[in-house]
Amino acid sequence: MTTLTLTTPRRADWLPKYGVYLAIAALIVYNAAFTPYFLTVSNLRIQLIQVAPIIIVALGMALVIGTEGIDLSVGAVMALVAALIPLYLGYGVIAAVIVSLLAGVAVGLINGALVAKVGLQPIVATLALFVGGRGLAVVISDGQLKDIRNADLIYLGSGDLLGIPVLVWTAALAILVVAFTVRRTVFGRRLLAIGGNRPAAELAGLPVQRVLITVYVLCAVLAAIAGLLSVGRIQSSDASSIGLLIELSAITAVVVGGTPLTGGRVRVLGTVAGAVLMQLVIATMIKNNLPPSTTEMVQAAIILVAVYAARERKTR
Amino acid sequence: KSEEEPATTGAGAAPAASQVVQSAAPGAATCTIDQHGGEKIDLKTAKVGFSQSEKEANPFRIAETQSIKDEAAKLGITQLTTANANSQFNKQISDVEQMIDAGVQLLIIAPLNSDGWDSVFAKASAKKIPIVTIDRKINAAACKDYLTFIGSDFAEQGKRAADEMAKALGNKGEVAILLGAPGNNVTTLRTSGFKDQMAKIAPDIKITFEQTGNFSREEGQKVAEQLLQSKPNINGIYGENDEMALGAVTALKGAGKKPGDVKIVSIDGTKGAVQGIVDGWISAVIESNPRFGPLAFSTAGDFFGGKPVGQDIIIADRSYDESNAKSDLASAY
Amino acid sequence: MTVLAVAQRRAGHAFQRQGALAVLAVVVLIALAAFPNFRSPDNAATILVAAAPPMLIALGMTFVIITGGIDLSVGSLYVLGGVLASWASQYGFVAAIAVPLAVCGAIGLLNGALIAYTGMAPFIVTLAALLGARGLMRAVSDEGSTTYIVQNDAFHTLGTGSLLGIGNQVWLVAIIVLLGMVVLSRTRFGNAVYAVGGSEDAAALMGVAVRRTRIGVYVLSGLLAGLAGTINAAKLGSGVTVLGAGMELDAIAAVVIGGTLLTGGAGTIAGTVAGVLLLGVIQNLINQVGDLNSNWQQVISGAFLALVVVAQTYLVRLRRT
Amino acid sequence: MTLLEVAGVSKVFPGVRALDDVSFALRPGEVHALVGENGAGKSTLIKVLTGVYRPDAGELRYQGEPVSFATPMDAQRAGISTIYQEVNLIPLMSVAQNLFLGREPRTTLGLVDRARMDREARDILAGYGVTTDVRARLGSLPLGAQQMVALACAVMIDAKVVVMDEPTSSLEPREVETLFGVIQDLHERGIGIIYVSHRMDELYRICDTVTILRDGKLVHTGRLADLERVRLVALMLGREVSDVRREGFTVFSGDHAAADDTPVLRVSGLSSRNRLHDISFGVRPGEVVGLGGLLGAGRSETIKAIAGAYPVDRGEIEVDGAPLRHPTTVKAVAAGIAVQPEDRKAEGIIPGLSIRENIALSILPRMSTFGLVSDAKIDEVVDRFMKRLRIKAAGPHQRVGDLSGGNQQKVLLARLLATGPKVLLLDEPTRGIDVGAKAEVQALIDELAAEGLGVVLVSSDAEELVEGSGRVVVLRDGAVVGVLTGDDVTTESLLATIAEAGA
Ligand SMILES: Nc1ncnc2c1ncn2[C@@H]1O[C@H](COP(=O)(O)OP(=O)(O)OP(=O)(O)O)[C@@H](O)[C@H]1O
Ligand SMILES: Nc1ncnc2c1ncn2[C@@H]1O[C@H](COP(=O)(O)OP(=O)(O)OP(=O)(O)O)[C@@H](O)[C@H]1O
Ligand SMILES: [Mg+2]
Ligand SMILES: [Mg+2]
Repeated sequence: MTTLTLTTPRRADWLPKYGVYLAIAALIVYNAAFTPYFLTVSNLRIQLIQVAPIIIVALGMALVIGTEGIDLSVGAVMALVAALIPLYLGYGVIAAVIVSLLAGVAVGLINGALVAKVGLQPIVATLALFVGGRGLAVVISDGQLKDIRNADLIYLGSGDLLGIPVLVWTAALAILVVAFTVRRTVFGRRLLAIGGNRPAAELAGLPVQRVLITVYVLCAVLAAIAGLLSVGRIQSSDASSIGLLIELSAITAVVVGGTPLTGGRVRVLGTVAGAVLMQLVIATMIKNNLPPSTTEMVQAAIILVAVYAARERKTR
Repeated sequence: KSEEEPATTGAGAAPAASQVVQSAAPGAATCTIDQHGGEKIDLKTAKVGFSQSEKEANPFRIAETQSIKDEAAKLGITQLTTANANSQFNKQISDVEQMIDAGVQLLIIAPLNSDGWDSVFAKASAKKIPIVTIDRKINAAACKDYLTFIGSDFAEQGKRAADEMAKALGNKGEVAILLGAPGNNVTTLRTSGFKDQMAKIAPDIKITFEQTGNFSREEGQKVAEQLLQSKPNINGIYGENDEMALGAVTALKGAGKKPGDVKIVSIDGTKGAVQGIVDGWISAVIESNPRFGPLAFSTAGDFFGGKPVGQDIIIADRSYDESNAKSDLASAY
Repeated sequence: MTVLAVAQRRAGHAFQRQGALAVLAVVVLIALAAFPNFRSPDNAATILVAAAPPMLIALGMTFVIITGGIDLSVGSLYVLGGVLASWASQYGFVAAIAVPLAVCGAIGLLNGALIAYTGMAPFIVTLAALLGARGLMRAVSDEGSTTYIVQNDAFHTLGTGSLLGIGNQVWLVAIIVLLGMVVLSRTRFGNAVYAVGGSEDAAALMGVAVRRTRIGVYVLSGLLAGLAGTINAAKLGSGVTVLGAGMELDAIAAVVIGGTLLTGGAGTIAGTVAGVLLLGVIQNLINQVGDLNSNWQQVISGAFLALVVVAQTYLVRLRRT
Repeated sequence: MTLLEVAGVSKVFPGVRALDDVSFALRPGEVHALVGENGAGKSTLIKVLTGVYRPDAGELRYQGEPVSFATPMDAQRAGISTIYQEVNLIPLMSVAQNLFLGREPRTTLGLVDRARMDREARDILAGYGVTTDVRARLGSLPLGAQQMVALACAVMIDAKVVVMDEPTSSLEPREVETLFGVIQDLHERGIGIIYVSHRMDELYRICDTVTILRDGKLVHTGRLADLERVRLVALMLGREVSDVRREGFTVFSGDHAAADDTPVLRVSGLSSRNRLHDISFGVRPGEVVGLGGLLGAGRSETIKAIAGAYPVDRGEIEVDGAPLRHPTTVKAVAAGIAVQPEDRKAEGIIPGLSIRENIALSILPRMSTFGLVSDAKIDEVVDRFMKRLRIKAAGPHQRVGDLSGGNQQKVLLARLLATGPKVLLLDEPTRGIDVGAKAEVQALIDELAAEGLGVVLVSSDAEELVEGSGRVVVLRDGAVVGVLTGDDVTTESLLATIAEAGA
């Protein structure tokens, strides 16, 4: 009896926390056995490069989800950034970076104001920019895909620093910053409190509106960074296709990583693991030359299994 | 301030190559206004509706819409309404139905999909409105459901791409296909044309990889990266459009390959891809000419004027390779 | 509480509920004045026919959202339903309707069961179903390259025919919407839907079969999405595979514009009907303006969406003071 | 014969043994009191009886048969109906819909017969002294009326057992009398009643039997009349009878008037929408000002308006001489106002966060340098307050949502006190708190006032209000109808003022 009560909660705790890592391990083992050239540095490199932008976006999404929100406009932010960069790249990469960040701030302010001040539901507030943002981006870019020849920008997206892609460094930095923000800062704690119970946070005197707006700005800025780096990586700016459907990938990564959509909790490393897991699934499908039908059904199954394992169990 | 355009692509305003009809094969089916029904009208004063399928966000669609508008302006047609379905098929159907309600007398449609036009045909034939479909064909009866189709033969494009690929590889090697959007007729035909021809002319070329890049450069690059990593021995990549091929070029650069290490053949004929031939990364590009304006309106003019018009007007697409890439670069779109 | 106060509150509720209807009326009046082509009866019929499938999807979504859930899989189920209906039409009228409903209903059941029994978030379960159903659709259509042609005339007529000048499918959808209203407002199931969305814990403690209700709404949503695909296939005459992207978000937007709270517990079908029609009319108006670049169209749609929702929020707030 | 009984039930939550080998029996027609400190396990026992929780061990018997209820619905069908501690109805649905949820009368077509439902609901509620538009949303009713609806809901079905978990905590005196009438009626019809309350007077008035729980264990069960009041309290708290007798039941010192004349809080002409009209009063440092009135009098709104959480149209608020213009919650807290809301679950605690995070919530800037939180500082504060308020928990990292109601309340108070406020606004601070904790909270209020804080106290417990406050401002329909001062602060004059104003 006593042993039972001691072990049961532990097992119940273990799976939700580490299920996603277990799934990653299982996929790696499978690939090591069946996919040629899988356990190579070049492969690690490619997977990391491809997943880096998703991780960056997912981190921002995790913060928003921590406040019991959601941000559908991240793909539109990437498109806006892609449209703006060619216009300012003539002044050098710094100008392009600044403009990208400003675009992120602007979108974040709009989303944040709609959520915090007007009081719209996050999904609706960000739906407007999801619908209109990319259209605006394509208008700005005149529908033209533009090749990027600025070496500095290409370096940001495709270059290496100390043998590791700049893109991966950036993602790593973003992970550290977000993890630190959530765990150690006043802002992080407030964010979780707001997600946990907004009226209570308000009565406790927290600057709820300011925190919410900041969260949406952060999310959009991270998306803008992802957009900037993606432009450098693809070496062209295509407002119509960059970041298409990335909001769903990001949300999936966050949720598969064990962050509940009900707010009040953010799992930063889980989010990273969630993104990596989905990347590995896609890579496995491509490398084994499976058709889209199979890929999609397998993705669906993996999302369900991962979220099932990570779900909150109610005591009964 | 935008980035300086390099001189090579910015070179002047060379005349855009307009479409040429491939072959007026003798005995090919034609259609007259008597066969189709309806009355003779003056194109200049006619109400014309143009329904575009996808956003004007890639060179092909931009050039196509622009060509229709330019030609209408040139001919003095003032009552041209345009709509864009933004890749939503149901929207395209209701766009066209709305045009019919508004009383258009000629419809030019760039269909998103080849099937599913029954309700539109029912409505248009009740008012005897001729429909000219461009770039993608509709699976229905010409001269009855619709007037005529003007466009490329996508399977033929795939065949020609296979010819170029076989030539570039010397009839042996491993080839990967970057597929277009799944379910799209263009994808289906460019794939089957390529595969059939390859099996016929170069059985030693193995197609070992087929993954969709959704006609986008980013996804083309991602898929190509995975491909190059797990199949380092690949010799050729067939991109079902230029964008994916250019994505593959970026992937090749990232993987440390040199121009020509992996042969790339693609379809469309955008400036970027033709420039890719000049730079040595791409072996050949099969053109798919989007400038439908002149041909579409001249066909309609002939039809309203009582002359017979072809039911299936296939245009002659050019191709680019290293022999003509530099000289013809300016005429790419 | 005074009679006056009661009357006032009633009026307030009605206003909140009919906010979308009011906006719709204003937009339609402006359109009637500004665009001669908008006035034709044909145009109205076109709008209604085009709104028929989204109306069914939004109807199911309304039930789901009132329980506090969300269903992202409807777009995929819509395409899947159309493909299956076209394929099954070779086996007759009944098969053409029964097969898509059975499959889409089953996927709805799976959604509902997972949500009700495992406590997983509806957003993520139905997101998985979005992928899974699309995968299934591709699997039954050779990766989307095979388009099945409708081979049953009776079935085809369902989509193309009309009665008293109004398309068959408009009649069908109108009947289903009316039924939906009755179910939501006049049955125990309807009350349970509101109760679950209002407070799941309280509903459970008060003896509402929470799980069964949850499963019920997802099955309903799946069935309606499948039926929407089916009538659309009947209209198009084939099982087009390149449909449905973003359909779920359109439906959610329509429901929200209609005044249904995403937090659950409140909402009406009349509002949803107004929401769907509003989106349809806006689309129609953008086309009436004519020469608008496709990208501008999206900018305008987005701005309009924000405008309507913000306006509604303020209207509701105004009412409270 | 027993109607409902359990033998040897245990229930373990992560980190807590909420019930440990508890046995309990209820006979027909019996009103059985279930008492114990906060967190003793009363609610848990009830939830085990009604199928919300499955016990880890033990047997449940109903009418002599062993049973196992899978869901609350099963229990309800079998004839056990429950009024849970927190009002558990659906605020967005109409009163009538709530009342008939799941058993709506239907027409021959199978559709809900709304007219009949509304009519019957009106009749039933009239029997409980509730006259309200049954088609109004339940959430628009005062809490007390909601509680009466819940009661009607529970009694309406053909129950053999009715369980009431603190039903009177949000009822006003008149409603309490109605409730007791209902209980009397049930008692006569041979229905068994389990009654949980922290109010001793009530227990002795209506209950036959008592079962006392402490820390999840059964400590006593027997006839209530045989048990002296002090002894009951002693058993509950696990202390000696002599200790309890010495300390007494109320700990208010009775001296709440302050000498200092400059008010720390001054409210003048406060008006808000249609709810508050020209409310003025002042609180001097060291003074406890009570806000009296019936439910719906606008006490909560007054408090929220001062705290910046309810829109103010006109009027002035001054804290320590400094005007608080366009108050927002952020400004109010910064100015030194701390508010404890009435509804702890919805507006007070953050259930998913730990005790520690909850306590530190309002003082994060002080616990940090350059936006970085110092855990050491927080631990020190949390530790201090957990000790001072005697918060019973597995540790500072336990989720607040898993605590018992009383301990949640203490966590909330700790958060307020941690801000070092000048003015405390307490809305029903002792609602749902056991005698032990109640005394602690009351002592704390005294102590804080003595330290120079201004306290505004709202309480539906007239005795508490009168004993705890130096002055009582009586509200009705959102306006001040009287102020009791000095020797006038008595229960009698309070009730008289309320009644007079009502006449
Ligand atoms: N769902 C839960 N998960 C974990 N612990 C719980 C849960 N519910 C109750 N507990 C714990 O079980 C113990 C008993 O709680 P219970 O709510 O039964 O107390 P109570 O006697 O009703 O107190 P109160 O008078 O404050 O309502 C407490 O320590 C509480 O923290
Ligand atoms: N006449 C009324 N019309 C609409 N809502 C009312 C009315 N009276 C009370 N309410 C609502 O009922 C709820 C409870 O009333 P309120 O909080 O004002 O009571 P109170 O005087 O603060 O008493 P207590 O704090 O003891 O509950 C509030 O949400 C209030 O808005
Ligand atoms: Mg309790
Ligand atoms: Mg109150």
